[in-house]
Amino acid sequence: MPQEIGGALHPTYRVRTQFRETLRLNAGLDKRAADRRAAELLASVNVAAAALRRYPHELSGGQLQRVALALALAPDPEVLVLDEPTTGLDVNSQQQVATVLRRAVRERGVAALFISHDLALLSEVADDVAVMYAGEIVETGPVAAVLHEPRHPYTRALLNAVPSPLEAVTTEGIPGVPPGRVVDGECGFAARCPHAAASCRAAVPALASIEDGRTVRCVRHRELSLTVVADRRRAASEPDTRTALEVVDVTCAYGTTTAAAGVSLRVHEGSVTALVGESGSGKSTLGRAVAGLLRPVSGEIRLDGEPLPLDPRRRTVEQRHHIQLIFQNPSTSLNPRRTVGDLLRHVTSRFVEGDRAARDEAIAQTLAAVQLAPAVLDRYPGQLSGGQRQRVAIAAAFVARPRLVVCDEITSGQDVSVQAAILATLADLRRRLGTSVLFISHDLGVVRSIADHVYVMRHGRIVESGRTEEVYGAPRDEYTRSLLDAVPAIAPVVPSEAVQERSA
Amino acid sequence: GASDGDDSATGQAGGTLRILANDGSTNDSLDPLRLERSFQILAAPLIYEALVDLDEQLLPQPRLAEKFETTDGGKTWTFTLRQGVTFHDGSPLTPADVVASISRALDPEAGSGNSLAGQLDKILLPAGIKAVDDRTVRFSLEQAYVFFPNAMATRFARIYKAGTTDFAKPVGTGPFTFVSLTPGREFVAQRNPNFWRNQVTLDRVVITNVADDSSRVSSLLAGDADLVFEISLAAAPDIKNSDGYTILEQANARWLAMGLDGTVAPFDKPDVVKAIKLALDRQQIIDNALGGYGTIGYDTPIAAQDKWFANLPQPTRDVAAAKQLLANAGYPDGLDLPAVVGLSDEPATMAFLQVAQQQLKEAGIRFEIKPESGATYWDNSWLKVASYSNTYLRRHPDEIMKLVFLSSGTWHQSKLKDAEIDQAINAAGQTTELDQQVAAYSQAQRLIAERDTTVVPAHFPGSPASARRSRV
Amino acid sequence: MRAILVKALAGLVTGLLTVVLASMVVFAAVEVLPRDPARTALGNESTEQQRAAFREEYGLDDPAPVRYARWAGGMLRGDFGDSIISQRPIADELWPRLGRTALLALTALLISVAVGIPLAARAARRPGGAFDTVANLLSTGVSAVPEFVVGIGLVYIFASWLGLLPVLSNGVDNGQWAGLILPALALGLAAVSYVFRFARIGVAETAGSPFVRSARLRGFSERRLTWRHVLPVASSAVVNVVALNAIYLLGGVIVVENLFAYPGLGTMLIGGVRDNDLPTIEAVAVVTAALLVAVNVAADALVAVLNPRTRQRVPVASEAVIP
Amino acid sequence: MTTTVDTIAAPWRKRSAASSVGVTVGGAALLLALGVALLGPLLAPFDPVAIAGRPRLGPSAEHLLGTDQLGRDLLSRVLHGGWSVVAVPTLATLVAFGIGAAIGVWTGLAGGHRDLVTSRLVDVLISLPPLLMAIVFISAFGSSAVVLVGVTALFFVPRVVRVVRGATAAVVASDYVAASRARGDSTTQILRRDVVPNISGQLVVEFGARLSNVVMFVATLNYLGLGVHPPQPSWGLMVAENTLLLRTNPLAVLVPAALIAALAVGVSLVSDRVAERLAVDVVAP
Ligand SMILES: Nc1ncnc2c1ncn2[C@@H]1O[C@H](COP(=O)(O)OP(=O)(O)OP(=O)(O)O)[C@@H](O)[C@H]1O
Ligand SMILES: Nc1ncnc2c1ncn2[C@@H]1O[C@H](COP(=O)(O)OP(=O)(O)OP(=O)(O)O)[C@@H](O)[C@H]1O
Ligand SMILES: [Mg+2]
Ligand SMILES: [Mg+2]
Repeated sequence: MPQEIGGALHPTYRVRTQFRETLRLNAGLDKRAADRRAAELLASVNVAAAALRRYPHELSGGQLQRVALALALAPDPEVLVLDEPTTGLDVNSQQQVATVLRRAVRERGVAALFISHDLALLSEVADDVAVMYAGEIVETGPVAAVLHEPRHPYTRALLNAVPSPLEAVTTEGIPGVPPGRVVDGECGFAARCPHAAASCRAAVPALASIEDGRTVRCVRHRELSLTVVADRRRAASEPDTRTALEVVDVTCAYGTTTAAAGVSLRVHEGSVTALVGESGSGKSTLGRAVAGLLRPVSGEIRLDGEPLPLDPRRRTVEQRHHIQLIFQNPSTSLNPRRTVGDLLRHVTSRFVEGDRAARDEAIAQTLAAVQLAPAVLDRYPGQLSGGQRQRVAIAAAFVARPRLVVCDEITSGQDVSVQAAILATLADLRRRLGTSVLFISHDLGVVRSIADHVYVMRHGRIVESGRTEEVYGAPRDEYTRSLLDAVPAIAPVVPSEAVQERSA
Repeated sequence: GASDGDDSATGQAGGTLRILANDGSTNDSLDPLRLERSFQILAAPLIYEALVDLDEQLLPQPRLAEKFETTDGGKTWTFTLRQGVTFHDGSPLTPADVVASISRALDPEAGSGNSLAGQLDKILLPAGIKAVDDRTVRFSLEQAYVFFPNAMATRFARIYKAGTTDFAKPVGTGPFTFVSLTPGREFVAQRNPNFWRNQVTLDRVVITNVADDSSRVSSLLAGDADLVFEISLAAAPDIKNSDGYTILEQANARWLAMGLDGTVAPFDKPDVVKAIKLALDRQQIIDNALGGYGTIGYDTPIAAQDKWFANLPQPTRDVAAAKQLLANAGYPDGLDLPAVVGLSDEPATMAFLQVAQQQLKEAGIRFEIKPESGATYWDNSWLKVASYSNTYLRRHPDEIMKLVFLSSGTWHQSKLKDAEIDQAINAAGQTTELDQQVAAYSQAQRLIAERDTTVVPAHFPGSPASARRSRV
Repeated sequence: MRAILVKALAGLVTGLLTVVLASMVVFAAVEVLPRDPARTALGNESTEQQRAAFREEYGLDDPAPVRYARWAGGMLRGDFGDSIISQRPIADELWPRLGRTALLALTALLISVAVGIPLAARAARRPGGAFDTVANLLSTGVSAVPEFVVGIGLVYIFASWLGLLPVLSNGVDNGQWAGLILPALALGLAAVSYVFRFARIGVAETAGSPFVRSARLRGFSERRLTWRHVLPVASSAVVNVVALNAIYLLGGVIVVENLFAYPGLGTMLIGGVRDNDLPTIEAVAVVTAALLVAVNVAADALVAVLNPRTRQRVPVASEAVIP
Repeated sequence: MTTTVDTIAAPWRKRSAASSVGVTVGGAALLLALGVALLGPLLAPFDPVAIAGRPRLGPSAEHLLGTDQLGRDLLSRVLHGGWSVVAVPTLATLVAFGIGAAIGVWTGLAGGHRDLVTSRLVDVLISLPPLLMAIVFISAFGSSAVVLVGVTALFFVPRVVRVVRGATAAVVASDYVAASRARGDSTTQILRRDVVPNISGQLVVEFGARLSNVVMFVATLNYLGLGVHPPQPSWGLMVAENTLLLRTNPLAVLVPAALIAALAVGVSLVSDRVAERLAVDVVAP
C-alpha cells in the first residue's frame, strides 16, 4: 500500500471490478467466486459489501484506506508493506484503520511493515520498531522498549519533539536539518547530535546488538544514558491578565452556509489561547474574521476594549498593524516571486515607525529571534526549507510588533522536530514581546503543549472552553471527550532524574 | 469554336473521358440561357448544338442548319435545317424547336440578360422568327445585319426541344445524352448512339469541378483525369515535359487588357498612354507571365494570326522614348498611376500586372496592384475605376469592337468619344463582302491602336471563362 | 447526479449562447460586405427595376434586425433559406456536406488516435529516453507545419511521385474511399502530434500514480497495466484536448477540403465566399458553430463516462490548442 | 506527518534531456527563421519583385534557388518574404495580449459578477472558429495589414483572457494575497507585487504558444490569398504561388514552407524552455 490515501485504487473502475481482476489473476476465481471472496475480505476490514458497487471517489477516506487494505490482502500475501497508510486521515479513521490492520495481521498471519512518522500511532500498532535516519537504521527493538528507553540520541530527540495530549509537556526541536542521503565516513546524526564526540566522526558506527533483541547504531551507546527521558512537563499556565482580544457573538457565513454561529471568546494579554475542533468546524473562518480577511455577518470583535469595524476594509492602519495572521502553509502564504527581505521591508514600511535604519534594525532583531541568518533576506521562499519558510512567515507577523497574532495550523504539515522548533520560537517571541496568540489547531497534543486556554469548536459553535489543564483533565463535553480518547499517545513514563552523561 | 469548348472528343474507342473544370458553382444549370462558367460551358455542347459553328477564323459554318443565306443584304436570313437529326428522346428536329429556342433567348424574362439578347436588341423581334416549312426557318430583321449567322453560333443560341422549361433533364441533339448534374461538383453524360454526324467513340464523359489549381494539375499527372481546363500557364511547360501529355493550344483564345479611363488624369494625356504602351516589353510578358504561350498584342482585340488583322507595325519597347513622352507630358521625374485593379481570379491577369509593374517602373511609371475577386470586381471596379485589368475572350470583330471600342459600347473602356473609330467599326457591317469587311476593320484597328487608351499586350491560348461570369 | 445535470444544463446554455452569438457575428460581418446580392443573382446586365423587385421579393430592404429575426427563426425550423445563386434550399446541400465533413474529420481523428496513442504509450515508457525525445521533437515539428504544406507534400509524395493514391476525393459518395485517405492524412497528421503530446503526458503521469504501482504489485502484466489501467485514465485528457482543438481542426478542414476538392462544408464555404452567396456563408458558419458546441458537449459526456470520479471536464490548460 | 512538499517548482531544477535537445533545435530554428526574416532583405541579391531572369529556372550559381513563374529570383523573395510572416503575427499577438491580459487581470482580480459575465462571454467567443470568422471578416473588409492584425488579434483575445484570468484568479485566491489584503495593500500594490510577478511566467508561455499559432494562422490566410498581396513576397503566399513548381523545383515550395515551420516550431520550443526556466508547468505547446 503506497503512501497517499486513496491513490491505491484505480479511479475509473468500481471496487468490484478491481477485486475481480485481481482475484482472477491471482487465484483464478470466476466472477461469482471473486465477488464472494471480495465480500469476505471487505468484512474482515469492517467495510460493508455495498462498497463493492461504488467507485473509489464515492468512499470516505477511512473506508477507502480499508478497501485498499482488503485489496492488498486479496492475493494472499505473506508480507504487507504499508507506507504511511493513515497519514491525512482524521483521528477516528486512523483508529479504525489501525484496529483493522492489527486484526487482519493477527488472523491471517501476515507480516506487516508499517512505515510511519507518527510515533504515538506506532506505539499502538507495532510490535517492533526500527528507527531510520539518513538512510540508515539507527535503532531497532520492541516498540515499548524503544519508545520508553531510547538508546540512540536521534530516537531520544525525536521523542522529545513529540507533544502529548496526555500531559502538558514542552517540546524540543532538533537543531539543523536531516542530510536527506546516506552520510559517508561518520555517524549520519553527528552533525545534529548534542552528544557527538570525536569517535562519532571517525567512521560510520556499526549496528550493535544490545539486550532484549535490540540493536543500536551509536558508538557511545554504552557511555550515554538516555534511558530516562528528560522531564518535559511544562510549568502550569500563567494567571490571567487583562483581555486583549474579545470576540462577542460573532456569526460568519459563506453565502448561505453558516460557518460560525454566535461564537464568543477572549484572549488574554500575552497568553496563548487555542481553538480546536474537527475539520470544517469553523476554526479558520473565525480566525480570518479576527484577522480581517472576512466580514462577519454579525457580532463584535474588540481589541483592547476598542471595537473593530465589522467590514475589514474599514480597519485603520493601526488596527491592521496590531492583528497579524500566520497561515498553515508557508509555501502558499509567501509570494514565491518576492525575496524574504522584500517581504519584511514591505511589512515594516507599512507598520514600523521610524526611518529606514530603524526598520532594518527591527528586521534584523526579528530574524535573530526566529533563528534565521541575515543571508535569507536575499532568498526566495522556494530556496528555503519548510521550517525556514514557516519562520519567515512568523517573522513577517512579529516584525510589526503586533498586539495579537492569529496562527492558523502553523505546524501541521511539518516534521515533528521542525514543529517543535517552531513552537519553541513562537513561545519565545510571545514571552519576549508580550504578544497574545490565538492558536488554531486540530492537534490536541500541540495545543496541550502550548496553550493556556482552550476553546473547542464543533459545527460552528463553541462546545467547551476553559484553562488547558481543566479541559484536558476533566472534559465536560461529550465531544471533547471523544476527541481526546481517539488521539493515539505514547503512554507517559514516570520521569526520574535528569539526563546524566556518564562521561562528560 | 473558341468560346464553345470542343465536342470532337478525343480518346480511344469506348471508355470514359474525365475532364476537370475549375469554376463550378451551386447555380450550375444546363439551361442554355444560363451558361456562365466554364464548367457549364464545357458540358452544354455535349448535349446541345447550334444552327451554326464558327471556324478558326470565326467564320460561320453549317451545323444543324445545312445552309443559311440572305437575299437582301442581311435583312432577311433563311436557315435550312439538316435532315434526319433527332433529339435524345427520339423525336425529330423541327423548325418549331428552333423558333422556340431562339425566341426564348430573346425574352429578357427568360434569359435575365444574356449577351445574345443584347446583341440582337432592336434588330430581331420574336415576331420576326418564322417556320416557313418543315425544314426552313426565316429570320426577318428590323435592320440589315450581315453578321447575323455569327450570332446564331453563340452558346445562347443552342437548340433544344420546343416547350422545355425545366432543364433538370436537358434534351438536345448533341453527341452525348444527359445522365446527371450535381451543381458545383459533377456532370455526367453518355454516348448518344443516334448522333447524326459521326460515330461517337467515347462511352461517357465526366466533368468534375476542382477549384484548386495544383490539385487539378496533380490529378492530371497522377492519371486521375484526362483533360484539364484552366491550367495555369505556369504549369503548362511542366505537363508538356511529362510523358504522354500534350497541351491543346488554341493560339489566341483570349487577350489581356488593361483598361484606362481616358477622361481622367493622367490618362487624359495621350502621351502618358503612349508612354505606357512603349514601356511594355510584350515578349517578356509572354515569356514570363504567360509561360511562353501567346503572341504579341497590338493594342487591339485582333491577333496577328487572325484573318482580320490589320498588319500594324509591331510595337517594340523603347524606354527612352517613353521617358521622353512623359517629360513632354509634364512628368520629367516619372509619375504614379492610380492603383490598377486586377481580376484576381485570373492567374494570367495577375501575372501580367506583376511583370508590367516592373517594366513600367524602369520608365518611371509606378503603380500599385489591387487584386479584387470576380465577386466584386465586375460590380465595383470594371469600367468604373481609372485603371483595371482582366482578360477577354476572342470574339468576332463585329461583336468585340462594338462592345469595347464603339463610343456607345456597353463595355467601352476608354470612355473617349471618337467618331472616326465609330465610323470605321460600323462600316464593316455595311457590306457582306469579306474583303471590304477586312478593310473596314483594318482601318478601325489602326485608329484604335493609335487613339484608344486600352492596352492589349498579348493574345494567349486558354480555355474560356476563368472569370466567374460570362462577361467575356 | 444532480451536479452532472446542472453542469450539462450550463454547458447547453453556454452552447446555445455561442450559436446565437456566432450567428449574430456572422450576420453582422456579412452585413457590411460591399456587395449587392441582387446583382449577384441577376447578373450585371439586369436592370435596376429587376434588382429592386428581387430585393423586394427576398426582403433585402428590411432593417437588419428584422432580417436577422426572420433568418434566425427560419434556421430554428431547419430552414436555412435559399441560396441566392442556385435558388435552391441551402439545407438540401448543407446536410449531405455536413455528413461528409464529419466523415473526413472522424477519419482524421481515428488516424490521429490510432497513431498517437500507441506512440505515446511507447514514449512514456521511458520519459526523456531517445524514443521520447525524438517523438517529442517530431510532434512539435509536425504540429507547426500548416495543413496546406502537409497536404501539398502528401500529394507530391503519394499521388504524383508514387502514384499510389488519388488526389481527388470527390468520389467518396460513390464508394471511392481511397480518395478519403490523403485529405484525412493531411488533417490527421497535425492532430496526431497533439494527441501524442497529451496522451504522453497523461500516460506518464498516470503510469507513475500509486494505483498503477499497487496494481503492478498485485501481479498484472505491463501490457495489461498500460491498456487497462493507464490509458483509460489518460484518455480523458486526450478527449478534452481533441474537443478543445476541434475548433482548430475545423480551420484545417477548410484548407484541406479545398486542396482536395472534397465536397464538404469547407468547399461550400469558400464557394459561398467566391460567389458572394450570403445565405450560404451564414448557414455554413452557424452550422459549424453548432457543430463545435455539439462536439464539446459530446466530449464532456465522454469524459464523464471515461472518468466517473470527475464527472466533469478535467481542467486542461487552455493553451492546449491546435492553430 | 509528512514533510512539506515543495509545490513551487524551482528555477534551478534540472532540465530534462528532451528539453535540452528541444531548446537547441528550437533555438536554432528560431534564429534561422528570424535571421532570414530580419536580415534577409539586406542580403538579397535581387529586387524581390523585379523580373530577374527567365521564368522557372532551376537552382544555378546566379539564382541559388532558381526563379519563379514570373522570372523573379526565388532566393531574394525568400529573403524578403519573412517580414510579414514575422511582423504581422508578432504585432497581432502583441495586440491580442495587450487587450486580453488587461481584461484577464481585471476580471481575475475583480471576481464576482463581473468575472462571471466576462468568463461566460469568453467561453462563447472562444467557440467561434477563427479561420471561418477571419474568412468572413477579410472578405468584408479587404485584407490590408491592419485588417489582418485586427482580425487575428480579435480572435485570439478571448483565449488570452481565459488563460490570464485563470492565472490571476489562482494568484488572487492564494494566501499571500489574503495576507497582503489583511495588511491593507491597495489593489495597485497587489497587482504590482503579487499578481504580475506570479503570472508573468504563464504570460510568457501563453505568448509563445499564441505566437506559434498565429504564425501558422497568418501563413494559412496568406496561402488562401487572404493576406499579403502579390507581388510582395511572403512565405505563406510563396507556397501557394509556387505549388506548381513543386515538380521541377521543389525548393521553391520547400524553402518557404520549412521557414514557416522553423519559425513556428522555434517559437514553441523556445517558449517551452522559457516556461521551464520560469518554472511554469506547461501542458501544451
Ligand atoms: N525518485 C527519487 N529521486 C531522487 N531522490 C529521491 C526520490 N525519491 C526519494 N528521494 C530522496 O531519497 C531520500 C529518501 O526518500 P524517502 O521517500 O525514502 O523518504 P521517506 O522517509 O519516505 O520520507 P517521507 O516521510 O517524506 O515520505 C530523500 O532525501 C528523498 O529526497
Ligand atoms: N470560501 C468558502 N466558501 C464557502 N464555504 C467555505 C469557505 N471556506 C470554508 N467554508 C466552509 O465553512 C465551514 C468552516 O470552514 P473552516 O475553514 O473555517 O473550517 P476549519 O475548522 O478551519 O477546518 P480545517 O480544520 O479543515 O481547516 C466548512 O463547512 C467549509 O466547508
Ligand atoms: Mg515516504
Ligand atoms: Mg482551517
